[in-house]
Amino acid sequence: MRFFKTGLVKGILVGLLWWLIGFMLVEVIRVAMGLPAAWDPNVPAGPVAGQNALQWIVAGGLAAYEPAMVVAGIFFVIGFMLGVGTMSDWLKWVRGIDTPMHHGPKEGDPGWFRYFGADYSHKVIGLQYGVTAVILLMFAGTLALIFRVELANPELQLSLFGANPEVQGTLNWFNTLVSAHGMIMIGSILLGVGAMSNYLVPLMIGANDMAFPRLNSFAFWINVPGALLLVTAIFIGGWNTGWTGYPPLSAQAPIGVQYFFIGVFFIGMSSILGSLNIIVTTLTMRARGMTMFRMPIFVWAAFSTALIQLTATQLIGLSFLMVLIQRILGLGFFNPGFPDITVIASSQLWEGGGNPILFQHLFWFYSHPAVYVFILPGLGIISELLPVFSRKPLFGYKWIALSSMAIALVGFLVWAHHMFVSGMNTYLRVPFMLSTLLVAVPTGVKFFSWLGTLWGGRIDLKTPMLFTLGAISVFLIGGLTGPPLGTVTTDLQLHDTYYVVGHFHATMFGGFVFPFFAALYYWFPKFSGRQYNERLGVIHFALMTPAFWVMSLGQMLAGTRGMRRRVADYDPAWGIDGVQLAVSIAAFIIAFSVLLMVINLLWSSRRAPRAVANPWRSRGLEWQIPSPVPELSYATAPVVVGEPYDYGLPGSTYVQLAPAMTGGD
Amino acid sequence: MSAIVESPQVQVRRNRMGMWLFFVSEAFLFGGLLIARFFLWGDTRPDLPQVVPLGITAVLLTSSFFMNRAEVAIANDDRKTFQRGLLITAFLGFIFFLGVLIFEWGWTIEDGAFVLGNHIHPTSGVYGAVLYGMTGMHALHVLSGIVIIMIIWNLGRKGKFSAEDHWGVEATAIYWHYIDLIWIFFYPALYLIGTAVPAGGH
Amino acid sequence: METPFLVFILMPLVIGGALLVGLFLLARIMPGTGKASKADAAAVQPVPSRGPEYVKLRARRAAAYRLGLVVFGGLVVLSVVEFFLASVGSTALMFIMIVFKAALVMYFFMHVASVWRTEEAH
Amino acid sequence: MEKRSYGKHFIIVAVIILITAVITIVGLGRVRWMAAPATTQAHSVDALLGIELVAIGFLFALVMVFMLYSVVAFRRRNGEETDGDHFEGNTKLEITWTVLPLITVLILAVLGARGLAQATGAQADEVAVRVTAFSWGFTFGYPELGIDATPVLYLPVDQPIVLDMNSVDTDVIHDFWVPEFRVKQDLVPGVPTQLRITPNKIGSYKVLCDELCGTGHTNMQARVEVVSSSDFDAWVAEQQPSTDPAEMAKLGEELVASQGCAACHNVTGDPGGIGPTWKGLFGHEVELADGTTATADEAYIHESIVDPLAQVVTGYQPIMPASYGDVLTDQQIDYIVEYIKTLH
Repeated sequence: MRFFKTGLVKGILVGLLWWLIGFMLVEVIRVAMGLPAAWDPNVPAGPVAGQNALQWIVAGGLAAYEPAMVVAGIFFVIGFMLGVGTMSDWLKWVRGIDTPMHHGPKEGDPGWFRYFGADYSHKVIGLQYGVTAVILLMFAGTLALIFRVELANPELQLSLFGANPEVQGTLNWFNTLVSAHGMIMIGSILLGVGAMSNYLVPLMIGANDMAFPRLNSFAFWINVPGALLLVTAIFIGGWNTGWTGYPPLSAQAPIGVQYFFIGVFFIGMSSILGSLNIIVTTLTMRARGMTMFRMPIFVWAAFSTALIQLTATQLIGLSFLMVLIQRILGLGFFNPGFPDITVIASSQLWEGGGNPILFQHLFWFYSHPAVYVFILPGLGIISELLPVFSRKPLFGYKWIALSSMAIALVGFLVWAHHMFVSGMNTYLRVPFMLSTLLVAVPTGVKFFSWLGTLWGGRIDLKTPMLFTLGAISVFLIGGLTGPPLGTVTTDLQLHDTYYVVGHFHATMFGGFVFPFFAALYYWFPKFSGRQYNERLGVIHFALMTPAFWVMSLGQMLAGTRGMRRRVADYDPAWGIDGVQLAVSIAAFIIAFSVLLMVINLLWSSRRAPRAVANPWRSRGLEWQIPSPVPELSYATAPVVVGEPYDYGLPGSTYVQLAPAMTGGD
Repeated sequence: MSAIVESPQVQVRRNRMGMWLFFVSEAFLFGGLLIARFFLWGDTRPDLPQVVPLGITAVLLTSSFFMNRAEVAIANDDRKTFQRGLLITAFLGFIFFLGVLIFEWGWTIEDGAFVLGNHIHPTSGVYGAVLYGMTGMHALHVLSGIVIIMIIWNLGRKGKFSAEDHWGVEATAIYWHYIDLIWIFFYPALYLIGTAVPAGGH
Repeated sequence: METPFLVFILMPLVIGGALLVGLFLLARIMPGTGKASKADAAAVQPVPSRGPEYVKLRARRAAAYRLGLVVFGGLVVLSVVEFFLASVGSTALMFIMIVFKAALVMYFFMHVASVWRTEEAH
Repeated sequence: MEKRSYGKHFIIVAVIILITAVITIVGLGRVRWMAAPATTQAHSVDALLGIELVAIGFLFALVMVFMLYSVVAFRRRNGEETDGDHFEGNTKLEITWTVLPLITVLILAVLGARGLAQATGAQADEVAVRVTAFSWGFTFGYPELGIDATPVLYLPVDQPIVLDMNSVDTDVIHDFWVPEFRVKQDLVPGVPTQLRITPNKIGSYKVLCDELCGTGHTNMQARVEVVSSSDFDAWVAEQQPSTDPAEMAKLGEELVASQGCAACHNVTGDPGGIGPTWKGLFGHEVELADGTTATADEAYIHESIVDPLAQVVTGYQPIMPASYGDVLTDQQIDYIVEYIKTLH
């Protein structure tokens, strides 16, 4: 089987080997220092009578192994990266061997082989990102379905993984599922954003690849061990902290939280490196004649996104790292009372003083702008597709472009609106309320400009356009339900209720999921060379959009009535049983419709009729070259001579693919 | 199958921009640590001996000077000074690293066991946490810097790099200066700013 | 004494040491990379060792080294001043010193200006 | 391509938007969003939410109608291959829809700040109540009335209350939320917080923890009784320490129920629980994890509650939270011991 020779498999095998090395390293050092190793009979390491292994892990039994597990987790990532082969060029350079850039599959390998290993072409990497994103999306969605079954009725019903529903085990599993759903979805969205940026930005600006192809490959592959660790975390005790991982709870949570931290850390590293690549590519590799204000609007969105990712992501890595070392070393950043996890019991100097609120400041400094990381590319996709399917210029191009930058910048100043009731200094509430509400202004500009684009067009309701319009309607719900959370007064009631859940899912679906699906359908002919099944696409839309409205509005209603976030049970007296059942059913419909899309795209990529080169009559640069894109996208350097969205202006062209031009940059 | 050939100048320009973007990104990491320091310590600091930190600061500053000298040397075709400068830099960096680990953190060997001297501990509340967290994160960067310098030294020994083509040296140099730059912020924040709070009961 | 020691001292030393040793071993073992090959040596541009070119080169080197020394001297002076100014107890003053030092390092050592310079000037 | 006139379209759209907006706003207003309010602070929250619902209804109608109308009126007819009208934008319009939302947002911010001041501002003649959260429950103390720790929050109606809140130092972040009271506040270890309420409706409510606090988060709640001031005085008089064993055992049983002890310790003698059963515990020998034995007398049970990890019974994980010593008073622990004595 050739599959077992792919970089992916090699990465996992080498990663596991390194995992073992890391684990043993710590244990050997412990033994050498005269400390009991983890397998020492005096360490309460094994299950006690009446416990099976899973119950033991759930009860925190792995805690004795914690330092070894943490080091092993980090070693696993290093080993995976070495095994997958994405660092081999750098290691050769370190040894003084020249490594000329190589594009295209290796001689003798089948075409699919390169998709499972390190490959430097941005088109391959973009598809790798996309497929991984969809896999993670389906995995995290399945987790949501499990706990939606629990929530469809009041009282506790599910007995998960052998945990006894009579005791707290079920609740721990419930919390783990909620946390894992949140964080793996976020990972999936980050990968989806990476897919769109990586595949589209070089094509749209007329470049043949990203500025740093090797770094690009590295940035993709480090997501894979990160995601694997996140999934592993569920099964080594889980973590009951929510995706936010607030200490002191995360400092006391089961050991799964450590793999959650490490996984997020490396996915964040991917964000940083990938966005660095996007920024340099956008700034230095545009085609001749493409000024900043002649770039396709999606490139603007990707650029603003990259600016946020590059800077803010460090803070989530830092905040999780601080909890991680607080757990294994006892550095008391967030522990006011300093519980008895100290390794050096004799230490009486400068006791205590930690502050849990510091974590929330550091955490939200990333995690709020992260929301704009998720939605800005999606809004860019909406702005990109509307002109094509309305056959009209984008209304107010510069305003939309600059509103992306404005959202990115204002997004840095609003983090504390997640902390209105957290116990931070109360006088900070009003300025953060004002800055939060200000985000509505550039977002409103986008909405009105989209309406201006639609007005008086020749609107063609193909599947990508349907999803674009669906995205506008869903994002509208998400946007309009924001101000009640942004104004402190109403937030006092709504904070941390299901209303927030409804609002957040509306922004995520409207800002990412719908546009991402639109993008998948729209560029499907570009990367596969075939046309998807239109009827299945329309059915997907017709199922998903109403189901989502029911789900989101139902969640909000449940929240205002008193349903809290992240609880497995609720009071039947609130009269939300029917709403909860409807939300659960809607969730299943959404899941089914997504499955329909996956089947459609998989089937179409093999069996569907070949697509014409430019099925949407788009003016975009990427549609002027053959589909699927050849290995060298632009054999002749394109020259931009006009505006990108001049539909309906007779005689105008955007780009000339000049015959045999030399130079570039 | 065709390779995309860019002129080396263009690629160096991109590399340089990428390197600086990486610095901007890292600045947020260290900035977060500084914020933690001011959030948790306010205008106080632990009352620590002043001589050791001043000494290791001087060592790091000197290493930065030799790194600069090495880079200037290769840019002016002076291979001998280049190689020697790299070695001195790595050596001084290692001294700094050990200085933090052994003198600053106060590890000593007593009766065959490693113990902390009469000094602040990692578990000493927020003072220990921030001090060890910040110096530790910086030391990690110093360690990586030393490894990279040794790699560059080894490549230089094999005849790589010239006045025209020495991006690897330049990247290493600005990375090392960046580490120095971080310490320029960390050193006063940890040892000079704020009122010294004497140790509690021990 | 256990875990902090482990992570703060032994782990960095072990990992760093292993990396260094590994790199040296690789450099020795890998075929064709142990010593500078003749092709590599031939590729290196000849550096003038006498004549007017050499004099010019020497002058350029000396000027560049001198600049580094002057900046280093400035940093030393600033550091000493900073150390003694700490007793004044003014945080703002310390920040001014930090900014001065950082500006020196970034401008002269890190060549921050070269980021927005489009052409190479050696 | 000829320029079309959009006058007719604009008029139709405006009319539909108005009709839809009215329907949406009325519809949103008729939904029973929240349980009936029970504090004076609730007024400002409900009023602002009402204003926001009107704005939401109008903007929703505006964008949706505009979008759907465009899709219907400007759809591509069969076989049509022409492009739409070429207009790239309108700076005046863009400025208008930048400035108008800006003004709206500023007004909203002012309203929000005023509402915040009303909902959290200090009041005259406040009575202080101490709220302590732990994993996973609440205790309430009345320092001015000499009541140390009670599992149920009794509040006299129409009396301004200031809640001085804290989570146990070694514990995690919790939250105090009564949906009918409309205000909430986190309880953070090491960072004292405050919340002000004036209950104005007699009734029984529930405090919910609204900050994920681990395994028991779902069930972390406490009862709130808003009572008339005479009932409140009677309740205060009841809260004197009891010495009658039967009554102590009864109070102990209530405490056991409210503190969640039963989650791990059963009283049926069933051996499969997370912690040792209490049936027949008192007076018997127990085997400890370190191999020794101990007699389960008053002192042993007291210690096992305050410092549960000191003497772990063999066969059980040392996972009982150590926070009960901070949460329960000695008096209350005596009640629980008295209750365990009755379980033969």
